[in-house]
Amino acid sequence: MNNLLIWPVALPLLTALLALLWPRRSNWIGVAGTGLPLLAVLLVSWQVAASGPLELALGGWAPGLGIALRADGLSVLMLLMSALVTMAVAVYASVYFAHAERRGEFWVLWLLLITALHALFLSGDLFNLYVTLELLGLTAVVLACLGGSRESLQAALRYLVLGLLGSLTFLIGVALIYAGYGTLDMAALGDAIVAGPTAWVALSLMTGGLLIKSALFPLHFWLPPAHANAPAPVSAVLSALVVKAALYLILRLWLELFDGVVTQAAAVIVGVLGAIAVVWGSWAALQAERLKLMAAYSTVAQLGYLFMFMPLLAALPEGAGRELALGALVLLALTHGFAKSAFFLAAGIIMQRAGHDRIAELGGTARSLPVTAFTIALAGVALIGLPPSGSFLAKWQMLSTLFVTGQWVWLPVIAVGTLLAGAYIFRLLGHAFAPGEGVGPSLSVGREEIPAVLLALIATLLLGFWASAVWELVPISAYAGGGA
Amino acid sequence: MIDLLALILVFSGIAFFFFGAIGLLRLPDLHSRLHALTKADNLGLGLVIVGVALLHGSPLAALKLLLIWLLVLLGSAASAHLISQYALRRRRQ
Amino acid sequence: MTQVLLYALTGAVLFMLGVRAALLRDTVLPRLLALNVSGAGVFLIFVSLAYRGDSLPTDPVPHALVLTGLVVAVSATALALALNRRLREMDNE
Amino acid sequence: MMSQSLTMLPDLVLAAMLIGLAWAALSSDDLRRGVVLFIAFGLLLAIVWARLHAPDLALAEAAIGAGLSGALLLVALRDEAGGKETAGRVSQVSRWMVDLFALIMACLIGWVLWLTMYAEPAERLAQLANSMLEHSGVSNPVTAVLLNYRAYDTLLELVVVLTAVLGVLVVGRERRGYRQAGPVFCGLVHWLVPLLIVTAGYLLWVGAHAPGGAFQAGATLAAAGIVLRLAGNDAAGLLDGMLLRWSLVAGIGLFLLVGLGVTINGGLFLQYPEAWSGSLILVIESAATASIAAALVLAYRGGRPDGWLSVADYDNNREVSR
Repeated sequence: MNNLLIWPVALPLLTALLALLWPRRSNWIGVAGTGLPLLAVLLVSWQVAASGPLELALGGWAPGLGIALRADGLSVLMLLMSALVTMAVAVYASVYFAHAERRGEFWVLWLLLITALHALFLSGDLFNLYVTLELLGLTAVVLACLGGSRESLQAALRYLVLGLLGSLTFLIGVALIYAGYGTLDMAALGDAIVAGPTAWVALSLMTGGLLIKSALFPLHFWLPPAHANAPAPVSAVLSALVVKAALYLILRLWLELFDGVVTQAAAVIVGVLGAIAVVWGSWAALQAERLKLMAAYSTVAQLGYLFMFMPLLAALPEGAGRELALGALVLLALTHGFAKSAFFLAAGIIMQRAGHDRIAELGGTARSLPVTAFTIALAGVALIGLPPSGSFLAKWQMLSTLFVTGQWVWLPVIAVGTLLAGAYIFRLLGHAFAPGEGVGPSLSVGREEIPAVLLALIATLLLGFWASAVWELVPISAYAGGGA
Repeated sequence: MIDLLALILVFSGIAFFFFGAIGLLRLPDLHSRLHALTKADNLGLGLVIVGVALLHGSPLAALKLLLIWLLVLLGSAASAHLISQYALRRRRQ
Repeated sequence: MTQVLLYALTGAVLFMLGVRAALLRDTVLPRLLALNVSGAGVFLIFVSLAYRGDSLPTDPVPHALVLTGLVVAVSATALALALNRRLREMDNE
Repeated sequence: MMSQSLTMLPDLVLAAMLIGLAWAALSSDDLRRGVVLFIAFGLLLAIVWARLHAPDLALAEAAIGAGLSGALLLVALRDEAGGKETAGRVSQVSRWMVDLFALIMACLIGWVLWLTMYAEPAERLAQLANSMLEHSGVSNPVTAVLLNYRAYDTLLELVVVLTAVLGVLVVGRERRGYRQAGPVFCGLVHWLVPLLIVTAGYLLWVGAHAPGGAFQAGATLAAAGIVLRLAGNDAAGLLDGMLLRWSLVAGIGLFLLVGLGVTINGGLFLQYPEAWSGSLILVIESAATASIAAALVLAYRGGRPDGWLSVADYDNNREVSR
């Protein structure tokens, strides 16, 4: 039981090696290798919920000299999201890639991506985080260019180069931290870091690097082409999980390591960028002519909401109020993760049946692919933020935090963003439910449609009803600097 | 006394390197450049290595240094040969 | 201590030189060169932190981190070059 | 004062040369020139590492940073020759903005470094790492950090290498090989390749107590492969088919199995029993050397070899053999 925390990392890695050695069995190995870590993650979450944060000092060395893995409420929620989303997407991908020539390599890289995500969410060491960030970036790049088209290669290459710039910037921040505080262990740093030039410069460098990776306006330009041109299962995890990983790190740094260093001014800058991202991304999604491009722009917008929480969180003193707001942020991130992956999977199904994803020519989708159309509608509910979805509750909490902190200025942004989201979703639904022959006739429910609709149901119903669990888990913190 | 000798050897070796580099920059064509560079560098390195071996004093280290010199000799001879061969082939084309 | 500071500052300058070139260039190979120079700057900062004068043993942790970073940098460079090459092939087809 | 500035002189020269070379490499419009200058920069950096008492890094930089990166960039130049280079215009204003930004950031980073250097005699982790050395199973502190204290980092780093190589394999087919070399080069290769292999074995072995280790050894072995390929051996000494897959997997697989294996009698992940740690580290390093060398050579070959079959190929083979 001591080593519980290594299993979410070790299992996908081990199965990735098996998939590399037995390419012909890779479909089975891939799905099993996604399912086993899910079990491990469920065990970890159960432990954390029952008995508080977990720590594993790798190699038996005291954290500081060695590396510690840590699981607390925030990381468990991210792990659960990534394990559930990857499970559903893996089932979908086993159909999507059933006859693809390179499916052997796909499954290896897929399992390595899961390894990277889980390693990142569990890591308690700054340099180890750099390694996991690089691993995540490289696996995402290779998966994104599996389609092999010119556009996807070009987007993947740009993503790679920018990602390298981002992680180097993060690394120089880590170097300054090591220079100033002499350790890389995040728990020790949470106690040691005090406001001062070292902390400010290091934090801004690390945040800058992570903002590139999480595609905050104006550093978002690489995201739409990369996400829109990847194969559908890959787009789903890129949009739902990979960008969230960088966001998770920003949260960790701002709220727990550098708690007390972050100034309101810095938070407002990030919030303003987030607000611009919301409006610009939603507007671009409304203009988009292709379904997947629309989904990618919508990701830019939804990430903007998450960054708009920053000034709110910075304005609140540590305590119950801030935990409510943080819970809302996490809930919004989770809802978006499930909804967007469902959306991309549905888009992939439509693209496979119709051979294109031009929104204007999607007439007849609802008749020939009723389940998929239903998935899009459900995911749309969550993306707009209508009840009973998790994002509705999250936005509601966000509004009440606005009133508490008196930051009224953000109100119109939320209103405009929600209206625009409603507009682009209903525009899409209007085309999909219109009569027409855009998608070929097929009434059967494919195996690949089920995971998509399940993901959408999680986003709209489950997270809405079980939101209180999120708010209960978030305050369980492994780092002394913040949280509980 | 040995130290002084060693220093003289090292510095004269550096001087060879220096003139080799000047030759590389100033000489007109590829072959004479190669000639200047490889000759001067091999000799310069040899002098530096003898000097360093004297400074260090242990026979094992001297053996290692000698090995380094032989490897560099082999490498530079082969690469000079390859470069000039390539140049000749291009001229013929 | 001044040597350490000298090298650390050199590292900072190298990092920003690389970032600057990476932002200003718009083709892949020069950008990769720039990012590699940037990485070297970061590594130089790490290694200068590890150096504690000639008498004390150095801090091995930054050395190991830099070794890890070096290998990561080479891997990423190799991947970027392969992608770039495939794009070139597509251009020429 | 005089003696201080005299001992500083080599450092000043080195630092100035580093910056000068970097500037020259990055501002050159001729790509080939830039790459060659970058290789020179890497070699100079190796001297700096030696100067800062980091011999492990000096070896690694010369072999990996300058050597293999340089080789990769040089063959990439060969691809570049066919394509069209589009030199984009950057407006004067944004150039000024970027320059200003770079200047400010460099000053800020330098300021923080200056502050931390003079704040207090920094202890950091040096004392701890060196005092635990006797429990680590090796006497080279860098190897102790890499394969014991922070072995998890190294494991993930090997995964990074594997990912990058899979990416190279997925993207396209390998480059054309080179023509058979002439007698002089062949003679050199006959000497050089065995020597490189012996050197790699030596570096691997000596890494436990002196500068060296799996990465330097792997890079040296990869250099042997590259030399072979340049001499006309297209496979660059690599195995084919399933064996290639096994050699890519070996390092990570053994690392992971050892890490999990030691948990059986109650230890934590990667907590080697103290009596065994020296041998376990050597076993892991040997497998890692093979995997690193295979990966780096594949990266140099630049794509998937014909022997790298896809799942579809395997299916077809089975049908044919029936």
